[in-house]
Amino acid sequence: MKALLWLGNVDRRILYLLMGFVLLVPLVKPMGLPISVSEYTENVYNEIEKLSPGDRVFLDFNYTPGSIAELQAQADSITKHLLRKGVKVIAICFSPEGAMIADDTLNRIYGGAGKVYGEDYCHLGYLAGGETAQGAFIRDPLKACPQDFYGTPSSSLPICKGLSNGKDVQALIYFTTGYTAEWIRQAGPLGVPIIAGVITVLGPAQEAFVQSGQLKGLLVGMRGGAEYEIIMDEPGSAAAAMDAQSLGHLLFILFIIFGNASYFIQKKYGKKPVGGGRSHEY
Amino acid sequence: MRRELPVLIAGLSGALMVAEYFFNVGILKTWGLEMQNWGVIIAAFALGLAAVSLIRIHSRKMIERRGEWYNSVLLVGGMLVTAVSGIIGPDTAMFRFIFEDMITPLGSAFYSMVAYYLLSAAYRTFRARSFEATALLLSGIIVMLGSAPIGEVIWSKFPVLADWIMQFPNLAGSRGVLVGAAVGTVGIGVRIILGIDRSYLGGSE
Amino acid sequence: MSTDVGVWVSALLTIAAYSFLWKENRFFRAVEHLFVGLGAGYGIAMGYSNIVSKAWNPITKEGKLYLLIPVIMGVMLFGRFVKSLRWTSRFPLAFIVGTGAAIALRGAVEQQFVKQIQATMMPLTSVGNLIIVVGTLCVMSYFFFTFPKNKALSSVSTVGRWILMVTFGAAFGNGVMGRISLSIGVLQTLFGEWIHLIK
Amino acid sequence: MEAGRVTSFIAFLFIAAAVLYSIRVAKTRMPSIRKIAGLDAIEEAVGRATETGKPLFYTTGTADITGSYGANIFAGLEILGHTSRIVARNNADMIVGISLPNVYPLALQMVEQGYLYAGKREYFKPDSIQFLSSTQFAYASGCMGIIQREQAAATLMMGHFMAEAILLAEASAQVGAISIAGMTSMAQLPFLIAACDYTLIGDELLVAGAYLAQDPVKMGSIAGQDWAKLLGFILIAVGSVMVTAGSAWLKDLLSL
Repeated sequence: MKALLWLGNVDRRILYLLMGFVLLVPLVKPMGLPISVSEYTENVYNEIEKLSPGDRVFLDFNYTPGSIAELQAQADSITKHLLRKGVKVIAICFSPEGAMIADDTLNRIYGGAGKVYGEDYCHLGYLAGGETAQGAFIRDPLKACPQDFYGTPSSSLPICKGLSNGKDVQALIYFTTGYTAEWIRQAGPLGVPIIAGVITVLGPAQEAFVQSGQLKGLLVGMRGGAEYEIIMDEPGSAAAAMDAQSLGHLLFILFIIFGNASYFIQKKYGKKPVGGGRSHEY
Repeated sequence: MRRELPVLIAGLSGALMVAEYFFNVGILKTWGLEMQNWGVIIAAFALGLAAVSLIRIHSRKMIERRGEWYNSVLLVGGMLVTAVSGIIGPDTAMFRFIFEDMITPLGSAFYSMVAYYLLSAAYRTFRARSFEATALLLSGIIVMLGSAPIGEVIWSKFPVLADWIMQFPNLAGSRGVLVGAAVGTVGIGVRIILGIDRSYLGGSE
Repeated sequence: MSTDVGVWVSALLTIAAYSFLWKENRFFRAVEHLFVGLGAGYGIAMGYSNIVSKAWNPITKEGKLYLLIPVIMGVMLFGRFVKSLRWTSRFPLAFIVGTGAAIALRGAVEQQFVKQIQATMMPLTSVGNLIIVVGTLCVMSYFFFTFPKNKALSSVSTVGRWILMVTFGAAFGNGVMGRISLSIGVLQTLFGEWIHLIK
Repeated sequence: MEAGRVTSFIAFLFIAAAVLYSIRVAKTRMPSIRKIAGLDAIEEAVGRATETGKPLFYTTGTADITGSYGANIFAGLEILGHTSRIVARNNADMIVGISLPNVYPLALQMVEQGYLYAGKREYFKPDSIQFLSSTQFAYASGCMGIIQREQAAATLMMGHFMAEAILLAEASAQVGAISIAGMTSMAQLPFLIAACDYTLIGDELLVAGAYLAQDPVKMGSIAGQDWAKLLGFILIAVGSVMVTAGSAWLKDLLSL
């Protein structure tokens, strides 16, 4: 009983240490819990399977280095999948930091596989202006981005030939920490198939667009990345992190239970409970 | 004129963007697209605003040797080195080093700290004290167990249950908010274009 | 232990940032200032390349002189730093606010209002559809603010509030996973690349 | 007319007309609003600050007035004006933390006016409004420092917040402060609902601001938007019933 009350009032620093420890152990010594692939991830996979060699897609890297852990596995796996399919990739960014991340991802995966820059893939760099810029880009990509990331005129790149608006590509795929409806508002009217990879917090709010068909596919957070690694049969960092995710979640749930147990005991014995919003009784 | 002209600019540019969207008129389309490109150019200039205000604040601190002035040196120095190496070209070794070994780890570290605070916040405050709080708590825990692989090991139906919450009640909730937000966006837009609401333009006075 | 300078730099910066979890301290403040500076510098570099490709080159090489208008407006933004010129920054601001509001508005009507309403018109033949349709209506009614109070509206909007709570719960659960992902990423870098503990 | 945008255009006209008409009506007769729980809690929070002799901490978050969250910041400032009036009336203390240069002068003006209305102009201290930093985590650590050093009796967060939201809420829980939050971001609201005592959800924030400021333009707009939402409500209800009965006529009509 006393122990339970104590468990309701653990110092936050002990919690922090516990969490660091709980996350680290399975990273060092993996448990290998099975990861099932959700229907959503399969839908994205099937959507990309529909593309044919020579098709073009836009890849938008709208995230900062702070969210690499959430989105890089998604971006890597999808890029690898596009490479396998022989699809041509045109990268674009609407967050400044995304430009360097896109550069690294494409050079590593497309460049690493011996694909030719300008022919099989290109990087149009960062475009300032948020949603206004997205709208300008999808309506006339080459006018919006007269030069690529390295300063070459984009109209001179063979991959951009005949690219007059968003309808000339077969899909728009974006990875984001911040968009909620921006691409749907700007690219939706053109009818380009849109696939989104979002950080986990944004997942629930996207359901409305999946059900309505405005999004053709949705990947959510690190788990989405891990599932895509599994479906591609190339387990990577995200799949390796899933054990740590499991233990981390258990820690959260355990301490929520501790907190509630001590809350109800205190309430039963007429003490003023510790913690809990809206419990400030006078 | 200093007050009226900005209202007129906001109104005209906004009205043009709305008109070109709904009506299939060539000249409107051409101008609409041009306006969007102008927006990008102006936004690129705006990226320098933060830098100028930072330099103003921190050069004063450095000159007066006020407070932790050495931090200001770090800030302004870091800014100049990054800007110059980036302007020379995104391929320079210096720029790559700054991005990969400084900006990336610092960004990740700052954002990831939120996880620790979230744990202590959940622990302190996530209590089943009312019907509503219990609904939030239960749906939260089910979704947690549904998305971490361990949940599936504990009970194979957790992912199914979590998916159900996401695809039905959560969808209804998100959609209700989304439609309301759309109406709000139109409301603000109409107020700005017609010049009824000028508070947005008064910020720099 | 790694022998790479870059890895050491990033590890030490990470530790300095994390020290905040224990207590606010001078190392934290130092890296925080550094981060602000690097971010702003990065922004300048990217903005510069945008200006060169979208304004400077077209004006000087293609003679598109009308692009001087947005350039001048861009420069006027900086008027806010000079007291007597402060009014000039209102013009470009007005342009940004006007176009931005309109671009969001027109997309919102079609994609967020009409399309979402259309997608909610579902046959009420399954429990799931019933929850979506009735649930959406209840949540919408929670955000009616000015209609006269009556029993029906208030009970419907109470149900709407419950549904919102389930929605927020789902986002909370998801949020936990997202935030844990970020800290796993940091641990992978620290203990994988710096101290070779993770294989 | 662009193909496929006829319905959207009609919807746009309807919403615009409803908003404009309601603004006109509001100029002569202000619409009344439904009860918003968090609003009454402000009195409670100030009461706590008065009883304990510790300050109330107020902040509007990390968005600028010119961006897409501008409306939220204005609402936060309007509620700040109202709060400072109650604070002045009760002789309580208040500290305001600001993250953006554009917001700072507005906050100063709001609080001064609040003291003026309460007839306590001489008690107004400009130093109690502090500019912290326009960078997210520098601002957050600044706020957390104030909350903990001053042992705030109550924390009010009204405006727009990102990842720092949970940091502030947690800091105020640690010192046992009453916390009231208001914002529209769906991604951060869940954490605030869990961690704060009262939360204004979504548009409630905007409505509260307009109501407290008695601004006819904003109040009228809110009333007009209600009519637009009602249109959506009716369309969904009728459309679903028709689809159930086997007629997709209305649903298809929206594709025009």
